[in-house]
Amino acid sequence: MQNQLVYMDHGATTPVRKEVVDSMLPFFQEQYGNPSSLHTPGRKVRQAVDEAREKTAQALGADPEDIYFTSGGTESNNIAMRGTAKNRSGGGHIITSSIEHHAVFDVCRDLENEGYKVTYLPVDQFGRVSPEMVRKAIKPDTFIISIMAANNEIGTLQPIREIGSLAGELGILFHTDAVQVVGQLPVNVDDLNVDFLSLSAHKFNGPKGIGALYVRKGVKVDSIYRGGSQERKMRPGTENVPGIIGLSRALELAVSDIPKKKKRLEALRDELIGGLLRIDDVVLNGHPEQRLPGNVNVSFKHIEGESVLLSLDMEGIAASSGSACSSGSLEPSHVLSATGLDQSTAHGSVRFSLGWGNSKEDVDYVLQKVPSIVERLRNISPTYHSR
Amino acid sequence: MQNQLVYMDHGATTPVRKEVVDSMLPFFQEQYGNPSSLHTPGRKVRQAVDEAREKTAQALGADPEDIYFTSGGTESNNIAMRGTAKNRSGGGHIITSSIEHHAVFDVCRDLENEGYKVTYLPVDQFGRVSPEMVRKAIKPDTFIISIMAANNEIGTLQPIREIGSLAGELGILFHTDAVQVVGQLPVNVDDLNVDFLSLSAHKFNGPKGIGALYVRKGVKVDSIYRGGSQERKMRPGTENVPGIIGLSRALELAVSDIPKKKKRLEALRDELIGGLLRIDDVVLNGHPEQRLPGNVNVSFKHIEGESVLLSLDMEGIAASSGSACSSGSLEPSHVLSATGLDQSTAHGSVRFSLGWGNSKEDVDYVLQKVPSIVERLRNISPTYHSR
Amino acid sequence: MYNETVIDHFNNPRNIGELSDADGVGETGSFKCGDTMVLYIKVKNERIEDVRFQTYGCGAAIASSSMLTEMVKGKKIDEAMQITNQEVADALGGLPPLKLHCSNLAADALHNAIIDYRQKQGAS
Amino acid sequence: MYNETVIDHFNNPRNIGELSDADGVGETGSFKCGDTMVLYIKVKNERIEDVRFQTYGCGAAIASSSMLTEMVKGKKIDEAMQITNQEVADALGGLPPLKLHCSNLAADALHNAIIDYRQKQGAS
Ligand SMILES: Cc1ncc(COP(=O)(O)O)c(C=O)c1O
Ligand SMILES: Cc1ncc(COP(=O)(O)O)c(C=O)c1O
Repeated sequence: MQNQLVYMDHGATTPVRKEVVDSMLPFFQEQYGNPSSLHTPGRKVRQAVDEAREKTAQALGADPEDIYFTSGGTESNNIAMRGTAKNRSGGGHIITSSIEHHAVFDVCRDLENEGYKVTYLPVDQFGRVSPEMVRKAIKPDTFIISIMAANNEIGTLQPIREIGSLAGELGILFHTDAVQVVGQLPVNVDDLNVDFLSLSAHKFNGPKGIGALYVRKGVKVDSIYRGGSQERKMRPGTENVPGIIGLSRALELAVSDIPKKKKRLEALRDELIGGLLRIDDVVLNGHPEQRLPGNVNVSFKHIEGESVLLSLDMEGIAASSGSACSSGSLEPSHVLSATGLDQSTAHGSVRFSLGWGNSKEDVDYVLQKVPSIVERLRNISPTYHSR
Repeated sequence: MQNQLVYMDHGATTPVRKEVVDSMLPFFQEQYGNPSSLHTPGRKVRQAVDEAREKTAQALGADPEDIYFTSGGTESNNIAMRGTAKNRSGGGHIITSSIEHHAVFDVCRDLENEGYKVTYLPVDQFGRVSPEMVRKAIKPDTFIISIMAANNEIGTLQPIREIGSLAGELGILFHTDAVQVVGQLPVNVDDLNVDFLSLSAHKFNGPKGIGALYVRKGVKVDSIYRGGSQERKMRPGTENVPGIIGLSRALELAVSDIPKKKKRLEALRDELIGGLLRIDDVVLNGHPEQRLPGNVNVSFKHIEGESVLLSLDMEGIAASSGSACSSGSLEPSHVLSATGLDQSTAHGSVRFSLGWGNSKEDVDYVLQKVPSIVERLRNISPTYHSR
Repeated sequence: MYNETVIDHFNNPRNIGELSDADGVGETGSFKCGDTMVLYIKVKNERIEDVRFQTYGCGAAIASSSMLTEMVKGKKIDEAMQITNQEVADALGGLPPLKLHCSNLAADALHNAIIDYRQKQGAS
Repeated sequence: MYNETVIDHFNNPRNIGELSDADGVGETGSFKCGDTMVLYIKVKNERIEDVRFQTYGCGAAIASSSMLTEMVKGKKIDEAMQITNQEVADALGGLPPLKLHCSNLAADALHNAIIDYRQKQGAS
């Protein structure tokens, strides 16, 4: 055990930037009013929330009134999918991919049980959905398409713009789970032609427990629960004011950093990928180029991901195997299976997700430690020996 | 306009205590790991979340595994009501009161539209539900009773223990929206015999955007949205870690302060009520004794609540008229109407809700300012003159 | 929420009270939010020579009433009859959207007062 | 998640490798999580004289295998046959609940190795 921490799990969550914490602090003890209140302390907070909404909208090229703050990416995805479905009596058809996050995937499964039809589009070996496949899947009663902007495990970027223009052409609603992309790559809702876009602050150095859903003006979506009239009844409940302020500040900072951050992370990413692939029997998961700037996902054959993580952890390296959210599950990742990876290679997958804080030294350190970890575990493994 | 702020809107929200903010701070920039992650930084955070769950459970006399963290009181209420209903195919009967918060009331309305039957029990002039009425309303297919522990507008406390033992006797689930009570009065889930209990941190000097739902072991409730396996799938989405830590710390502090705080607030409350009732044509709303320690709700006849609030605000006094959450609405409060108050008196209701920070000087200041405000507005009012 | 003009009219409403010798009295109200306004006018040579109001209602209602009285004092009744609630809101520099519907009814009270005056004239 | 004993056995697994002259070889695996274990035993006078393992799997799987080899070395095979996966987990000071099902299969591999040994004996 040692103390140095090389955190390479930014796909799971990120540290909150100091500027973001600073922006939130006044809203705990000083500006604590309820934005729904009529009095001055309440109205001041309302104004701050309005400004945060404007900032958030601006970062996405959206109108402030099209932004709804939620408790995170999961809730945003649920509102977009279930809220849209609820508004249609008598079922209909949904198109999504086979590699969505559970917050989309599992809602679709539920909707199937409730009588909706769902097409789960396959992906190619790199995890890409093809716009052509989307087009072919469309039925007369298709009412929504939901394709994630980038996959959280393997980092593959999807052709959202192409799918968006297809959806627009045919008048079908289009949702993208952009939780992994917002703050990492430029996002413009008009450019992508999306009707819904989900994001979560803790993925771009903002606080946990706050997210947003963009809903294009005129698009009807029902809330998934009831209460007061906050967020125009789309998302009732007293607003998480410090969270909203933090989200907007984090987004503003992240977006303005994109030009330099993207280049830097891509360089670190490619160096890490290159180094890892120099080890025997290691394969890259996801797309070689169309991938998130900070995402590295490889499979170490003959060994199992968790044991690698554990060994990395003991060297002070924080990484993950598949989605952090499903790490409680024992099933092999549905994402890796969808790319056609055999089950045992899928079990050996490890994700290193780089972020703002990572340096070249971090990459070097990881590349120094990984080979001996892999060797040690392979020495214990029966499948390595029986080759 | 003046600068002094006398904040008497603690029923809407409260300032976060310094100790609570301090407890949250390490979880932004230092202990930022995702509690679902396998690595050390993640596991440390998981441990902190576990401890917070224990603290929260302890404050309610509950088992830690029966506590689910949510995004607030609204979501807790929605999970309890809709999550229970979802689990019953083929409808059934719900008993609730006519003075519930919209986060219970509006879910019941939805469920009615979906084929469930709902009885909205009347209340007496003080806003009390009678256990006898509950008993009479029970039908063979009644599966849940939901009665709030105290009303947010008029502060009336309900006979929860009596209703709980009734529900227990008959094997019917019992939910209480205790958002206004937790941290103000002692709450023990076994003593009250509740199966579900909702709370929201920002009502007891904790942060906004975090709440909890107690669910008695063995009681089946479905989640209202889908995603990862957080909170045992009851409430998926990356945990709002700083919020959870803040909630548990705020609850711990609030509960330990109850003995002295309750007495203090009751004394201030009664002094304020007494002083306000000395003005002509002022009536107390809610119950004279069975009310929240900090709740004062009066109607100033012949004048309208908002104009009083506005005038108070200009003297630096923050109060509210009805529920802050519904202040965007123009309808007279459903709570006051349910107590049988005539509409025009209902329109003149003002709530002063006292909290930890309020002093005798605050009460004196309010009592010094209110009479002239009322007089001024009555002088403009046609109904006052036409008496 | 309210701008400074609204707050000023709410805090220092002009022309409040009754006119015991009014030539016309008009009333209006919103059932929904309970607001009620009574407007008293004194007419001379078809001009509104004096005007008073009493209002039960929120800040917007009181400010609208006050602003209206300022707008009509000295105006010909024919012209006064043309004033709309929207013009009152505009003169106040705008009102919150929610308040436009129910609290901004002063022009209606005025029109009723003018009608009352006309009826009384016709009757006499 | 894992206690110190587990981590120790994961980090410094005892008795890893193959036994080229094994008297019995047992294999087991979890279809669900993909874990696989192979156990080799050398038997003398009905006692397990030597034991080796190879494991593909998570930390719990590796640690369970390692712990099991320590538990059975020198034991009579009849006694060894009685060892349960639960006893292995207990010897490790406990495993996370999720890991009890699929990663804690070393005793099964041992039983299979003993059965293999018995069969070979019967055959010879
Ligand atoms: C692609 C994707 N969608 C949705 C989510 C859910 O976001 P949150 O956990 O903030 O609710 C995540 C993160 O876990 C994600 O990576
Ligand atoms: C009685 C009651 N229930 C539920 C709520 C909703 O809580 P929150 O706004 O934190 O979701 C409130 C507060 O507004 C309340 O007073």
